[in-house]
Amino acid sequence: MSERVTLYASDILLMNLSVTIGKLKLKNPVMTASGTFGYGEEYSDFVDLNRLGAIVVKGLSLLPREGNPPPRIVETPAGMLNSIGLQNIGVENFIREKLPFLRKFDAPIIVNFFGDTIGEYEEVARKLNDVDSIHGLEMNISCPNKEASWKIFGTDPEVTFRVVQAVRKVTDLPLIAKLSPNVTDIAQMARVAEDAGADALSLINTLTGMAVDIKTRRPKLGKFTGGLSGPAIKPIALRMVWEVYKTVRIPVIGMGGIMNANDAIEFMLVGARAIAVGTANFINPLATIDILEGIETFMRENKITDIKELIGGLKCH
Amino acid sequence: MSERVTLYASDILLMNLSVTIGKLKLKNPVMTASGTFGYGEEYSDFVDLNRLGAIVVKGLSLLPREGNPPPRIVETPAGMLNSIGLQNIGVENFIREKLPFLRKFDAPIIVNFFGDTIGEYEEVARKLNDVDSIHGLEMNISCPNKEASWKIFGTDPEVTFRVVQAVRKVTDLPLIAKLSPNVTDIAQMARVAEDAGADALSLINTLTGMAVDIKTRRPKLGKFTGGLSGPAIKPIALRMVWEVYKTVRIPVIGMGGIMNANDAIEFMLVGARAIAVGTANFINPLATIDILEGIETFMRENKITDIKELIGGLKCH
Amino acid sequence: MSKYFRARIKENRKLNKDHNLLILTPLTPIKEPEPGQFYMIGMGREEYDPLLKRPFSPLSSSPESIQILYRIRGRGTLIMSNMGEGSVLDILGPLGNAYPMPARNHIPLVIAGGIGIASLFSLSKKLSKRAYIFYGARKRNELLLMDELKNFAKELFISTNDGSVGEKCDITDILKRFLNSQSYLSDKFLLYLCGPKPMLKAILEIIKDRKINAYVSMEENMACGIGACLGCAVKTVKGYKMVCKEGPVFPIEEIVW
Amino acid sequence: MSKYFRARIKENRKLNKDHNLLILTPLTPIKEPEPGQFYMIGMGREEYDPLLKRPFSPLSSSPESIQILYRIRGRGTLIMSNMGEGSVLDILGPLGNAYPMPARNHIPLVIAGGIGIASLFSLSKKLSKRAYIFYGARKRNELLLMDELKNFAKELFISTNDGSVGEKCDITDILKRFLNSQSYLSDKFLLYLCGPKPMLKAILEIIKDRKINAYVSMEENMACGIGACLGCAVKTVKGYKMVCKEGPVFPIEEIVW
Ligand SMILES: Cc1cc2nc3c(=O)[nH]c(=O)nc-3n(C[C@H](O)[C@H](O)[C@H](O)COP(=O)(O)OP(=O)(O)OC[C@H]3O[C@@H](n4cnc5c(N)ncnc54)[C@H](O)[C@@H]3O)c2cc1C
Ligand SMILES: Cc1cc2nc3c(=O)[nH]c(=O)nc-3n(C[C@H](O)[C@H](O)[C@H](O)COP(=O)(O)OP(=O)(O)OC[C@H]3O[C@@H](n4cnc5c(N)ncnc54)[C@H](O)[C@@H]3O)c2cc1C
Ligand SMILES: Cc1cc2nc3c(=O)[nH]c(=O)nc-3n(C[C@H](O)[C@H](O)[C@H](O)COP(=O)(O)O)c2cc1C
Ligand SMILES: Cc1cc2nc3c(=O)[nH]c(=O)nc-3n(C[C@H](O)[C@H](O)[C@H](O)COP(=O)(O)O)c2cc1C
Ligand code: FES
Ligand code: FES
Repeated sequence: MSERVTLYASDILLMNLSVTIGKLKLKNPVMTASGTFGYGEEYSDFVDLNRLGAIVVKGLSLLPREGNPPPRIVETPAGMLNSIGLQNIGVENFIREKLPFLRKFDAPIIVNFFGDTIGEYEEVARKLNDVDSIHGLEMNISCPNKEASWKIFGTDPEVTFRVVQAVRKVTDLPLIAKLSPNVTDIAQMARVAEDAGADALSLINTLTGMAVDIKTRRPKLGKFTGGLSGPAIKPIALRMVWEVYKTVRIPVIGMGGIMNANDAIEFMLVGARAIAVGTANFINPLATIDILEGIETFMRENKITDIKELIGGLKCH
Repeated sequence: MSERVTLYASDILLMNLSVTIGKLKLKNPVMTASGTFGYGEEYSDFVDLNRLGAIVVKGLSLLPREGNPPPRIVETPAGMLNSIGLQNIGVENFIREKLPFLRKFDAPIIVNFFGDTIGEYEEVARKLNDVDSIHGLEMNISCPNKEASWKIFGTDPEVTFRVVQAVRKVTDLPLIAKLSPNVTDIAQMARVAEDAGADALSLINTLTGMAVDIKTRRPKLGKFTGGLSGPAIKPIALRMVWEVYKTVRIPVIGMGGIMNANDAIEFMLVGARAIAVGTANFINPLATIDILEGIETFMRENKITDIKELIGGLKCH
Repeated sequence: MSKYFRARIKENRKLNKDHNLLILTPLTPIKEPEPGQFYMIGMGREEYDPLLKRPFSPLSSSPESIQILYRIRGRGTLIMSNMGEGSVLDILGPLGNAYPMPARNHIPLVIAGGIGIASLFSLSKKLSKRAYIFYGARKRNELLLMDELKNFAKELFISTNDGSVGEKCDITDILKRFLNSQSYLSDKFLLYLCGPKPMLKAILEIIKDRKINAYVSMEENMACGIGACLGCAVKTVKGYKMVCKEGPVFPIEEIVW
Repeated sequence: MSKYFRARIKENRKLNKDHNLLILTPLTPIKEPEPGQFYMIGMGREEYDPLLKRPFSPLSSSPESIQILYRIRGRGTLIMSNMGEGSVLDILGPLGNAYPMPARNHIPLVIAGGIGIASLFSLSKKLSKRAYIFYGARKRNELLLMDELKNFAKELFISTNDGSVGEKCDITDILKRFLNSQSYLSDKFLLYLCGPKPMLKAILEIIKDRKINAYVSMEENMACGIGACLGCAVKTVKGYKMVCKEGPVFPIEEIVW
């Protein structure tokens, strides 16, 4: 008996799932996607947060934001549109009200944030930088730039460079730039963010879309357009992660329609060092854990002892 | 009895489904999407081609093309990826072998075409321009540009302008520029194509994506990446058609995931003057006719006598 | 006792063209909901279309059996209506807040429009014989659960728009008459509302000058059901609130229409 | 007589863990297929996941009844296996070319690997008692339709990889022995092949020096099934050909492996 236990334990020991994102070490590659996992506590009824590779919280801004008028959500074929409008409680409320809970768990906390101006990005990052037990920052650049007639930051290479560089200067936390997929050349945007000093890249954010109610002739979303997520976008996300992986040297965090371990492994094969689970949380609140266990099973069945064997393991010849 | 018949006939007469695309008049807005309806004859067992608003044939190049290695098709959630690789019989074989059949029907024939160079675009357009019973040209600019290290024509505004202008100069047929959705700013590309002399725009072409077989660790498509089509992309397509409609004055032909009359009407409400049915043909070979009849039913039920009431009829206040 | 569980369809009874009664057997122990709370129900399938779970308020729910009354409205409920005995659904819940119970001196009035009765049924039962129930629908076959409601009600008022049963009027007309005739009790009435927006707005008009308190169960499209996605916002005087977590039940004066 | 029709499931019989027999009743008159032709079968649903139809070769097909033998391979066939009696499927076909029939002096050899038998079954029947049938599978329960095949065959050779029935070897080993023992008849043999790629390649090796003619039914992912999408290309010595239209049956020497 004791031998069997020993064997089993060494089996586990022999299977290494840890990955590093800059100087941040994750015990496994399964993260949550910002905005789909609240501030963590919402899912703590279902998920043992200790088991997650990292928890990425809902995007924060300097001050609380109200968000967009309803309806904010509409289902589409194998996907959903959201126009939450970046509603959030603001960085200070987060630190005061939400962080103490999260801090109790043995999972790195990565804070997603954004701003209307480069200055706001800097200020939020500065505030977060000084807080204990925040392990990384993810900057969402798929949001409107007040100083450039509300054009999306992340769709202009120059602006992307400037905003990432500005944030880089004010924080020494691992900095992840989250790329917008609504661009012609995702590899270019990735290179720019890398050059500006990002430690890692995450992609994809949602693709802009809309839906119309033909009876009322109105957009189904209160704010007319929204972000498409879910299985529908997975092929696009995979392609973009692959292009970015081939272009940059910093780690890539892949997301977009990951519903199960199979999907997660696809992302790792095209080069994702870690993956984030988004819309899937809504379909199955245990999705993160199911995916983690599915990856373990896959590794065991395929005698893969180190998850790094999967990362970028795509065969193209 | 005779009165009822008269009433019914006048009912039909009172319902106007015709739309104009430049100088081309379509008896109804239901077209086929290039590459999904072969050269028309493949579907003539199922569809009375006479009833279609227009038939858009598979994209032609100067010389026949072999296309890509298999697998060329893979299903994705609510969508499919294709990497046909623009296989086609070439413009001369088309004129000789396929056009005589199509000519017999009372539906305008729109020829989709492309080239590796601006020169090839010109040459194909010139050849098509002189042929009887071709009613319009649709230029596919979502294809690689040999003269710019195979970057996609339609992702660069300047190149788009030049190629559309070049074709414009050699043809007086109604010219439709078919836009690529893999761009940051679809409205800009639309404006450029309009400025270059296009009579109409069609969108969207497929979004670039991929899928991976985790057992073999290979891309599921022989050519690695392919174009995503089907219901999955409809929200993105609708948003793009809306943006373009608000930007240009020339007519817009909407497509991308249209499966039924509801979908078609959504596209018309956001501004599409005509719509094209693509992937839906594979799911239901009668899709074009079902959609046409569905639009008629919707108009009848909502007492809409002219389809133009729907075009751009979205309410946003 | 997990809030995420699977349940087997014991029966999926067609009540009429548009309504089914779903009887489920939970496969693991469940937490019993309060009146007003709801479940997010998924089809338990691998396919991704439709993708999201749908919210439903149980008529009753015990570890042995969950009863859901649903109206076939769109794709999700249509598919649900075709699911057979033995199929397994995956369910999240109970979720959201509950109807606050009336104080001893309150006179509860339950006002349901159409399928709104699904949410108010368990409340009516719990209020056994205390509540005046006002229940309106478009036509006879949309008035459901009548026998039970008669039992639960102190008095049951019925209307249909086509007059096929009950009075031919809006249920709000009956309510108005009732309130007028008993205006001296205004400060004792406590209203519980669930139904289509026009009904809710009409009732707001009726009660606003009378200082009558009312709770309303709101509806919004949902994704997560647990306050994580911020998708089910409803505008209130205190800013946006989440129907799934801070609701679905709100004091009516909080809602900005 | 439309090539696009609906058919009701009369029976969806589980043969074993991985295989079902589907018996369909066409709802409108249909065109009868030739051996080798196939149908594109859709789930007849409104949902878009899975999206595409799947190709299947009928065991038999008449205006009264279509029989499909299928292996549960991925999502589509898994869903199909859960569909109940009475469900209605939508079907396109018959599609593609057919196996050319042997000349009078030919000796037909039918060689099926696994579910490849589905495509060769109707041919075997039509060749009544003329064909030597070689049928290999991984294990006993993957060998199907044995009684019928025994009836149709001049002689039936069986192998399984685990030896649970027939010889424990690849079916190609038996074929090789057969051909060796009758090499004087080489120019009379006409082979019909359907099965996994390794089997087909092994057979190609065996026959290429013997000048034996062979037809092979190819498989590719399909979307339209009628030659319109150019999706089901297979490489041939004459360039890419479409499996759905120019195939699925090809002379083996045409295929570029
Ligand atoms: C708290 C709550 C309790 C409810 N209880 C019941 C009940 O007991 N019985 C009952 O019949 N109905 C109930 N509903 C309404 C029910 O959820 C919708 O009718 C159902 O989601 C429609 O799904 P569908 O797929 O048929 O419609 P769809 O085709 O998806 O859409 C039809 C309409 O339903 C609405 N809808 C779609 N998805 C959602 C969603 N995820 N959340 C909310 N609304 C949505 C949309 O506004 C849409 O206009 C309740 C709703 C809420 C919010
Ligand atoms: C002409 C022809 C006749 C066939 N006849 C039979 C038959 O009688 N019985 C039988 O069991 N099988 C038959 N097949 C194979 C059958 O079509 C596949 O097993 C089926 O499509 C798998 O679908 P799935 O959804 O279960 O698998 P998926 O989950 O979609 O994929 C599993 C595998 O099936 C293949 N596949 C998926 N979609 C298609 C498609 N549209 N066309 C072709 N292959 C696809 C893919 O290569 C994939 O690797 C035939 C195939 C062809 C080409
Ligand atoms: C409801 C919702 C809210 C989101 N909010 C944010 C956010 O605040 N910040 C951010 O960077 N991304 C946000 N996202 C994007 C997700 O993090 C993720 O990039 C995207 O949804 C794709 O992954 P998925 O398909 O797995 O959901 C949000 C997505 C959804 C669905
Ligand atoms: C198999 C296939 C082949 C296609 N070939 C072409 C083509 O030759 N030229 C072109 O402009 N578009 C081509 N397209 C794009 C379609 O015309 C259409 O723009 C796209 O599929 C979106 O519409 P859908 O979602 O309705 O299919 C092709 C699409 C598919 C699926
Ligand atoms: S449904 Fe996600 S917050 Fe309410
Ligand atoms: S499946 Fe479309 S050409 Fe064969």
